[in-house]
Amino acid sequence: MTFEQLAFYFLASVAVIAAGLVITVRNPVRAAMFLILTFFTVAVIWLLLEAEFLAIVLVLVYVGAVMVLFLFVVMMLDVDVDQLREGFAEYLPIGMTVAVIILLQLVIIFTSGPFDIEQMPAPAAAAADYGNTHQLGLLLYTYYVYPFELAAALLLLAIVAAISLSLRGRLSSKRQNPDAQVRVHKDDRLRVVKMNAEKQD
Amino acid sequence: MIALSDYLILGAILFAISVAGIYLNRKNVIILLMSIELMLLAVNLNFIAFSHYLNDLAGQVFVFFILTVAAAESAIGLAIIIVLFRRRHTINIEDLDTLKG
Amino acid sequence: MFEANQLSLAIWLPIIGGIAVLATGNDQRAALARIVALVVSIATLLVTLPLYSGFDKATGDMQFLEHYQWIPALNINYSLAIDGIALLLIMLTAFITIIVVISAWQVIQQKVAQYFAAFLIMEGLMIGVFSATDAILFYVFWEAMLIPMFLIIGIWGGPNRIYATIKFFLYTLLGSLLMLVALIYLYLKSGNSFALADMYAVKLSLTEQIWLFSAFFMAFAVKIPMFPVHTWLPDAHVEAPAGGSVVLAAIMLKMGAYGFIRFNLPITPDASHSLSGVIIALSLIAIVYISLVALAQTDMKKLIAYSSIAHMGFVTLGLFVFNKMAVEGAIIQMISHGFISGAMFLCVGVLYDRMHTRSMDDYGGVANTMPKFAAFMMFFAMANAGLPGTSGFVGEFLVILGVFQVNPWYAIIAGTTLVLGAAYTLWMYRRVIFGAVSNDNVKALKDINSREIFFLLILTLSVLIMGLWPAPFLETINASVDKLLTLAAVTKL
Amino acid sequence: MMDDMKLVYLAIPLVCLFAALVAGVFGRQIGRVGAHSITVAGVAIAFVLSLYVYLDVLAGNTFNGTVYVWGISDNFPFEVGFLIDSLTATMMVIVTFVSLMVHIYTIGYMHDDPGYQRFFSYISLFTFAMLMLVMSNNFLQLFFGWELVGLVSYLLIGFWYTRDTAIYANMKAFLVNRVGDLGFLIGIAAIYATFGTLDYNAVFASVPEVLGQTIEILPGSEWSIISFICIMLFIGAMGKSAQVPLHVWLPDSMEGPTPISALIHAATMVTAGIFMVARTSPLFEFSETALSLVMIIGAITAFFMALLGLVQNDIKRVVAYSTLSQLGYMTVGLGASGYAASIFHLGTHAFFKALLFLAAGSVIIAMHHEQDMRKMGGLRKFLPWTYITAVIGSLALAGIPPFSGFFSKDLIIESVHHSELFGSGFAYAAVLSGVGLTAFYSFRLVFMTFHGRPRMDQHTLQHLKESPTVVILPLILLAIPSMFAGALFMNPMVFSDFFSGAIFVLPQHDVIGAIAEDYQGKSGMAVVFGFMLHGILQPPFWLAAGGVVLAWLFYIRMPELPGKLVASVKPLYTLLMNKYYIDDFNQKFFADGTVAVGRLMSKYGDTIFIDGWLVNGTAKAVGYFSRVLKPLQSGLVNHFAFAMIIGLLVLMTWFIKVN
Repeated sequence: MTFEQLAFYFLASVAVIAAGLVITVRNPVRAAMFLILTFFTVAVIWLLLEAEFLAIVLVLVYVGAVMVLFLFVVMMLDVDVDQLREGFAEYLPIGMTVAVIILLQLVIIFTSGPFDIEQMPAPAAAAADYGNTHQLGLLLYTYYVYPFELAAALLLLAIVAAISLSLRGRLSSKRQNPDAQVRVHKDDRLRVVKMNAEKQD
Repeated sequence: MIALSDYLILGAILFAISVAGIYLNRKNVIILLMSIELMLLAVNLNFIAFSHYLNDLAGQVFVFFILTVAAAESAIGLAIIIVLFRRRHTINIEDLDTLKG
Repeated sequence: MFEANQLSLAIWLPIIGGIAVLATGNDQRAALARIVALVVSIATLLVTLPLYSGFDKATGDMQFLEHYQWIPALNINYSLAIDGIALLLIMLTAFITIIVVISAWQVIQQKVAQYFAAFLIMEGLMIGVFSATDAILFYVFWEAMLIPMFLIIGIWGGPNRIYATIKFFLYTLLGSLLMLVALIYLYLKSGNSFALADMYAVKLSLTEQIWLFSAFFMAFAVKIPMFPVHTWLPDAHVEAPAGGSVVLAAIMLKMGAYGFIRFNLPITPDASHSLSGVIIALSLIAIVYISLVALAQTDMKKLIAYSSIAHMGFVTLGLFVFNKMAVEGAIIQMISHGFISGAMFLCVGVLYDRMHTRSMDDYGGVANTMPKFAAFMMFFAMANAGLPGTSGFVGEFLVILGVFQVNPWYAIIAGTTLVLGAAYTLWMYRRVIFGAVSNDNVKALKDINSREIFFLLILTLSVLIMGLWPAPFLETINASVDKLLTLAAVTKL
Repeated sequence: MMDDMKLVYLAIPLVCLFAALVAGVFGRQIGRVGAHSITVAGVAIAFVLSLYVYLDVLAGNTFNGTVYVWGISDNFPFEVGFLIDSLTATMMVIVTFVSLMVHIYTIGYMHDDPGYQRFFSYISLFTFAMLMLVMSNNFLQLFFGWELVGLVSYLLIGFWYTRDTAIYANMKAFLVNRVGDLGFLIGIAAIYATFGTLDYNAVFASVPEVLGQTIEILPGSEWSIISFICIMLFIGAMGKSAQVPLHVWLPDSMEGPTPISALIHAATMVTAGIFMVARTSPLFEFSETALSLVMIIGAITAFFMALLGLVQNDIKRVVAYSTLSQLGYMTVGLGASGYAASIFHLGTHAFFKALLFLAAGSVIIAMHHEQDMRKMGGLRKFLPWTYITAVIGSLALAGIPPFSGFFSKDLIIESVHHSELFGSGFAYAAVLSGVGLTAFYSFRLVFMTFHGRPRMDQHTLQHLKESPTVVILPLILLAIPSMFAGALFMNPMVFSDFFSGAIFVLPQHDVIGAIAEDYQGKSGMAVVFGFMLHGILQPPFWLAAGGVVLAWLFYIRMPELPGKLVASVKPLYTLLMNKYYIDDFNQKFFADGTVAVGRLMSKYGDTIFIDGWLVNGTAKAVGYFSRVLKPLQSGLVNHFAFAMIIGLLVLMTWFIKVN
């Protein structure tokens, strides 16, 4: 067993156990923590696959930003955990059944031949001056430049959407409505009432 | 050497776990979102493994985009959860059945 | 430049004009919206005039051809052309739109710009339907036309408008989807061409023809509407504002018959012949049965709607006996019905504006307070009953003469409209207009103003001219009908 | 010269139309005087020009030409044109003369009516329509005029549109006429299908070519095409000329103002059917079936309607039923191929019946719009002119020589006598007994109205006075031809070949020729006197005289007799009073029945079956299935997710199975 294999199996088992804990622990904070652990281990596995850039991105973006966001939210909301756990056991059998069937099927497919080491040997290690980030950058900024721009726009949109969704304006704040102000008409402001003069008693 | 199938099976296990997570935590939206993240992670793993074994960077580009989308999705998803909690004081999915036919 | 694209001009001028009307903004600038709408509608009529003067009546071929690529991948083209039949219908459309704009001048007070814009855009789309010679272009115009009408009924309609619009929309959509299927089938059969001329040339077996005929029939029969798919019309008319009813009755119903002329007869001639018995039977049922149903109505608009169905029965009857006189009569009936039904709905609109009820029981003795109106309505009622000297007579007369040559019984059954048509029209007239003043609301009625006189007078003159001298109309369609009958006579087996 | 005449022909109807339009559209601006001036002037011009045309035709000039092409369909030009011959010219003179009289009379009769201008507009329009009808040279234009007179008749019966009875009557008139028009239109269609043309002369010229042709209307029974055409045309005539069973509208049409009853419902429009049959004599002559039908229908009308005239108490209705009966006479004459006699009777009848109606109108004015004869009596002292003219009219109607009605009626009776067609025996009996009845009811009218002791209330009695000059003048002008027209025109119109260019009679049907044989070689006055002498010796005269005497006996001598007689034949009287229950039957069966069927169809066909079952049924079916499937949509996100995952599972399983 080479070091790589050893590392892989170790990391894989950590990832699987952590993932299992994500879905079973009571406390959402802990779940988030285990998810972070999963991400970390998987990032290292990606390193084994020579995807250094994405491994770093996964750690920086996911662990650094998204999971922190998760933690914020979990802590911000005063959630009654017990109530949310109701029926956990009730759905255990069916959840496990479906998961196991899916797993079995996938395993059957993956071990059926074409993905064996014989059929698909690992590529030779890259040259010393090979830069995964460099190559990815070349591809992203040339061939995939439009999707890349779109992704950027999507992120911007997500920021705007998230802010506008969660921004709570004060209901009592007095604001101007310029549209209505422009459209206002003389008759709306002033009413000339014609009436006969009445004698005061 | 580690076979491609090993990576794929790892991905499959992670995927299956996240499926089970969706079933088990059917009330807690946050855990649900986490399960979805886990699922995406499993898929990403597959992409990168294929990219490596086929020696084609397109797979990694794809992962890059999936990460982008997933980040955007979880940002908005969490924002929605906050708004939801503010309105309903719960994040129990079973209370959210306005789409009921 | 305009010489080459007259048809496009007639289509897009009102559409762009309609958008311009929309741009005038909200109801505070309603006056501007009205004027722009009137100018655009008149300009459209002026644009269609050169079509008539430049039209070569001697030939039945398509004229004023325009052809541009639209979606080359599917061989869909923006191609326009008209023959005499389409020409008359286009001019009718432009004419009626002006009337509608004038008639809505003071009546519509809410969302004015949108109302006029809807009509102008619809006008352009309807002209598009009449001039498209590419099946997909036709289909696009055909479906797009529904949207403004849907909005007109749905926004400015009566209390039960939602039911009526949905019924209207579903009915027509059901038919037109089948038409799309038929068009795609023909596209595949004709070597990937949506051009009507290519579809005319396709060889088809009788079974294929019958299927295609049925698909087209569903689309067009709903539109006409023929018995038994007619029940959307009374509801739509009842709920529509007066202008909507006018356009619906005057032009939109003609599209169904126009579809028969453009699609069923030339594309599936053998099926048309073998199924003509069914169509004739349905037409005769429409004439007799619907007239009887009309007798039972108490709602004026419903009654006129039913009378429209009965009159359109003459159109389908005339088209499917394959006799030239009958076909010409059917086309004349289409034009004439455009004037008369439009006028009748406007008359009801005039009353509705004042009384806000369409039930005949709420009226009685209107002639006492509105003598001028009573005179106009008498004229249109008589035209509706097919009195000679009005346009209503010409079509019915030619159809009966033509049909008699095929089978006397058809003519006799169709002729009962002479009695029944007069019965329901005059009964309505009697209950609404004649008699002593029945209640205080009638007593307070004011006679029609000069604007109302103006548009009723224009329609009166149109009906009279067409009734006393239909020669120009007949002359325009003569060669086109010859061509149509030639196409319908050649077997495609 | 010819072009000048064309202008004249064109001017005759158009001047009436112009006057009608001016009076109708600008009635308020030109005022009452303006309205009657322009319309009277219009009709007067038309009358003078018609006379000129008549003289021109007498001089031998006929005309047949197109005014304009109405439209070309199927390469056949439908034309609007004029055919001017002796028949047309005669009709033109009659129409314009009676119309002129009525116009003048109306000035007095409608003096206080708020719809004065409208009325003048209508009657001028009517004159135009009637002229278009008689001057036509083709069936299309004939139909145009035919329908247009129907329209004006509708408008005029409903002139007082606030009266329920009036607007009931006008709709009834229009619809019953439309039933006839349906037949007429089918007849025209058959003519076009058979001859390929609608032009009179072209059609008549090719009649012999189609004699053998048949048409299969009912499966298995072949009809001669000519018979079919003629019967259909005659159905049209039955509507317009009020023949049984389409006569029901005419008595009700008396709801219109009296001048209208005179002009439209006595003198002109109702004779359009007679005119049409005479005009199409070249067709009818070749169908003995049709001629027999015409004769039998006419005979039924002549006799049974005269019976109804006996029991009416409304002065106008008596005259109306007498009109029906006289129209029956004319129809019988047509059926016997005595076209000339019928047209002759049409002319004399136009004069004396218009006279009677106008006289009745004069009485009605004097009685303050009371029309019940039981409340009249003794009026001759108060209304001397009216009385004299009414008596002249009644004498003419009763057929007492030398008044005009005698000649024309006797000619018809003689024609029937000579006819050998199927049904002529029955017809002869009917018209013969009709003569007695006619004399009886017309003098019953005279005696009840003008003689005896006054039965009106005091107020009316004190205000009785003779009508104004504008009313009396037309009475006198109409009384003159009522007296002399028969004697003057019988020889030149009937016994000469005056109508030979317009009316066609087969030699074997030539009843007029048979009558004329007796007077061969005699000169004008000798023929008239010979005919009178001959007539006095015949039963019709004695029947007429007997009728007059009986009326005198019943209503002057022994006024208690009618009551006793009525009591003794109570069922018959009830039957007559209810007009043979035909109106009730029509109302119940046709009118109410049709509406009831319409309601049923509307309710069960449209509302319940199509809308309820088919349309809403489809919607309900969709709704039902959606309700069945609804629980699947729990609205819970995780359920959606479960569904997705299970779907994924299934797809994957399938994928594995395939590979």
